[in-house]
Amino acid sequence: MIVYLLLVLFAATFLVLIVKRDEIAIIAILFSFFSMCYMFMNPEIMVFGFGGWSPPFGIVWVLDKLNVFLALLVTGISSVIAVYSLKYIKERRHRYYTLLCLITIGLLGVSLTGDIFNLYVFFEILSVSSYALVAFFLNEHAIEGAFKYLMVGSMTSLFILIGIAMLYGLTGTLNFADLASKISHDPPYMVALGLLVAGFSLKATIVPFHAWKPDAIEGTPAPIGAIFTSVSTAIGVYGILRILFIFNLIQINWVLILFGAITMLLGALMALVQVNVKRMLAYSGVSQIGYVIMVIGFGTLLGITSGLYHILNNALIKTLLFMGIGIGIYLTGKENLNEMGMKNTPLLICVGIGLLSLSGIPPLNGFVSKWLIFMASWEISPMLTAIAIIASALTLAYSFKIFSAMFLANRKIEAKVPKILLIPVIILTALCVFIGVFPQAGLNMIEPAVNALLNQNQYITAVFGG
Amino acid sequence: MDVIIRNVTKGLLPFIIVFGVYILLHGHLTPGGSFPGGVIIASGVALLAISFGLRKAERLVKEETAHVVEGIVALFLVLVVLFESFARDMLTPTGMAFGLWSAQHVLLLNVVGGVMVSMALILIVFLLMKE
Amino acid sequence: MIEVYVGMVLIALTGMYCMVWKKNMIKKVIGLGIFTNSIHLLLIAIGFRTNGIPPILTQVNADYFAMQAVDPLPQALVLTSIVIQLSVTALALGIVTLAYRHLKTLDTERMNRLRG
Amino acid sequence: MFEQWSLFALAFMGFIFLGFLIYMLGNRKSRKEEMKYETYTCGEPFPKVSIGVENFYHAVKRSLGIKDLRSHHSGRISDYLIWVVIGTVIVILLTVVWV
Repeated sequence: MIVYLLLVLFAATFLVLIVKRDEIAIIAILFSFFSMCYMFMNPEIMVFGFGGWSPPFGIVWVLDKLNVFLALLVTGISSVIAVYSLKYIKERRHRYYTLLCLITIGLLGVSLTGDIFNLYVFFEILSVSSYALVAFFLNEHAIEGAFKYLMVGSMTSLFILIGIAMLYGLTGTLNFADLASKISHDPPYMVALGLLVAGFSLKATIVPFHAWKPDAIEGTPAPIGAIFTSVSTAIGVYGILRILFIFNLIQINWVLILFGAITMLLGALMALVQVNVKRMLAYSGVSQIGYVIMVIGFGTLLGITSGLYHILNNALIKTLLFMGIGIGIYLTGKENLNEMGMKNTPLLICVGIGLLSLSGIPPLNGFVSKWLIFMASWEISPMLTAIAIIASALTLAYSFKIFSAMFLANRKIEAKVPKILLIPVIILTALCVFIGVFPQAGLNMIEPAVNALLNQNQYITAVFGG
Repeated sequence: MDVIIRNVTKGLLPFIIVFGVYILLHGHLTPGGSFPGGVIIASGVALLAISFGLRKAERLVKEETAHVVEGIVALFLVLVVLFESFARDMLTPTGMAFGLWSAQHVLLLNVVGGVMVSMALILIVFLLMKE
Repeated sequence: MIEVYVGMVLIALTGMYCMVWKKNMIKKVIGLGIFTNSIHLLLIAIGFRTNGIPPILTQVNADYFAMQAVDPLPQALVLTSIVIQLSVTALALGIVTLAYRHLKTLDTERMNRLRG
Repeated sequence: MFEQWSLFALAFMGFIFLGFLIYMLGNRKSRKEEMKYETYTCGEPFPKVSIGVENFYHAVKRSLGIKDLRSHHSGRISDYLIWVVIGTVIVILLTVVWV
């Protein structure tokens, strides 16, 4: 079943290059999104063994609630971006869509797999296509960002590989469920855990590993920046969560809380002083992931719920903002905030809502997850709540900077926005407002995922029983 | 390149390619398979390109051909997997030790994947040598 | 057996040193290759068994085979990892050539337009 | 957790919309009068001013902490790789010690 989904994406990857029609890639990505919607409706944990091998020996893909939630998010964001890019990318579009299909395969594979080496393979597919997409424009900035990302990224991928090799040497298995039942908490296992967490935290951009992100995003097309700040970070956080889940260590973890708090503040402070739009949003993404990492470190029910909710909201908001600002870049051709003044009412409303939501103003989705985060951190320590509120205030400050530079500037360009660029932005804005007004709808999506994450035995029995 | 390498290449090139094809075809029986076989074939072409220059190598495989063949062969890979999942028993039988015509679809997968790998590597070599 | 692990750590440290401290782009890519190969060595060493036989089931009986054959899974993992390594290296070299075209140098110290 | 929330949010948005409406209605009349007045300085019409992005959070930018942070993001790959290596070592040490 799931094999055909992969085959469709894989075939689309090469058909785009041969037939030179971009619509194929869009249809394939949309197809993966709708099939994930269908999978999401299914209440049980589904296990697919590749090649007819039973779980501990063959590669399995496990569709538990957390995996499917993430896959839904990933394919949804990818399909929105695929539609948007049809107009945004002007040259060499076939190669762009090939790489976009590959990145979707990588994201989907990482989020659905139940085998740790398979996870590494898909992670590398994701990484390699990301490096190529960073270099897409082939100008000086793009090449520089791509080289930095490639060096840092491949180094941490190798850390992940060392961790996997150590785990295999210690336990003799690669399957998540089998690993979970064989793992103990001795120092060698903990070294492997540290290596794996460090490797995934590069994609999630936790502070000492964050430096590649603004540099890479400054040279990319804006929709790819959206993928990096929203979905790719979600994959990184998922990796950390899944590794902690395997080690049965979803409990209070001061390492993550410490790194999360530092990430939150540093990202917001660095975003405050940027002049380039994409760079500012990249640092903003770093800051938002800090919240998620901090609340995941609490290990409580409320903490994990708010963390996953913030991943969802951050993905929606960041994609909306990157796309809205991408329209600005498309119209003006400039990325410096000074030169981006424009006059366009629908764009103003959408980007304005996105910025308000980013900084957590009440009737929007950013507030909902931030409120949950404040409540979760209040249970642990009021100090952490204070840090989160300070970071939130800084977020409001840099959001205002973007808004003022784009829409309140003196020099204004009056330009018509192409419809195909505006429609995805409007859809995402509507989603943001909807989740803000009916937060229970988002919570209903996340609660099964949190339950799946906190219930390790259920996962193990589902994999070996099915 | 100097005379020794040229002459050695002239002599060895057919054998290198035949050895690659052998590794491809026996992937399900002995160590090896699509990737090593493809790499050996591509390394033969790369040797040709290094010793005689790019133009001579392009007489064997053109860049555009490699591009198109790689894409089409990738689609074949999809077809093989589809065929495998629908009609597994129609293919060759399993479990004959050292019998070439065995192991179901693995032979097909190896050949298709090997052609894909070799084309991709030839492309990489050509593109990097053009710089 | 312990020598292999010590050697692996030394090679990995060499690769990391080469990636971190060398200022030439090509040398950084070479360092990446060294680092990767050290991990391949680790993987192979995990599957190693003294006096082992190749993991191909032929005429020998199954008990002897299970006792003596080396673990084939790490070898498959190494092969997969080599493929990934190849694509990463090819992409890195492509990016290095483009960077040389823009910057007219391979020095990474000159590659700091994006900062702050 | 959010039983009353939707009602509140809708009311909130309604109030914002109402305020916007009142603002628009009130603004409609005064807009004509506003056209007549222009700001004059030294006998010349004063142009509309807006703040450039560089000067937006000027004081923050000059403060020592931010300056230090920005100078550490030097854009050199070697620095980033050193951060990654040191960060990994710290993460491993902390996991072994604390967990």
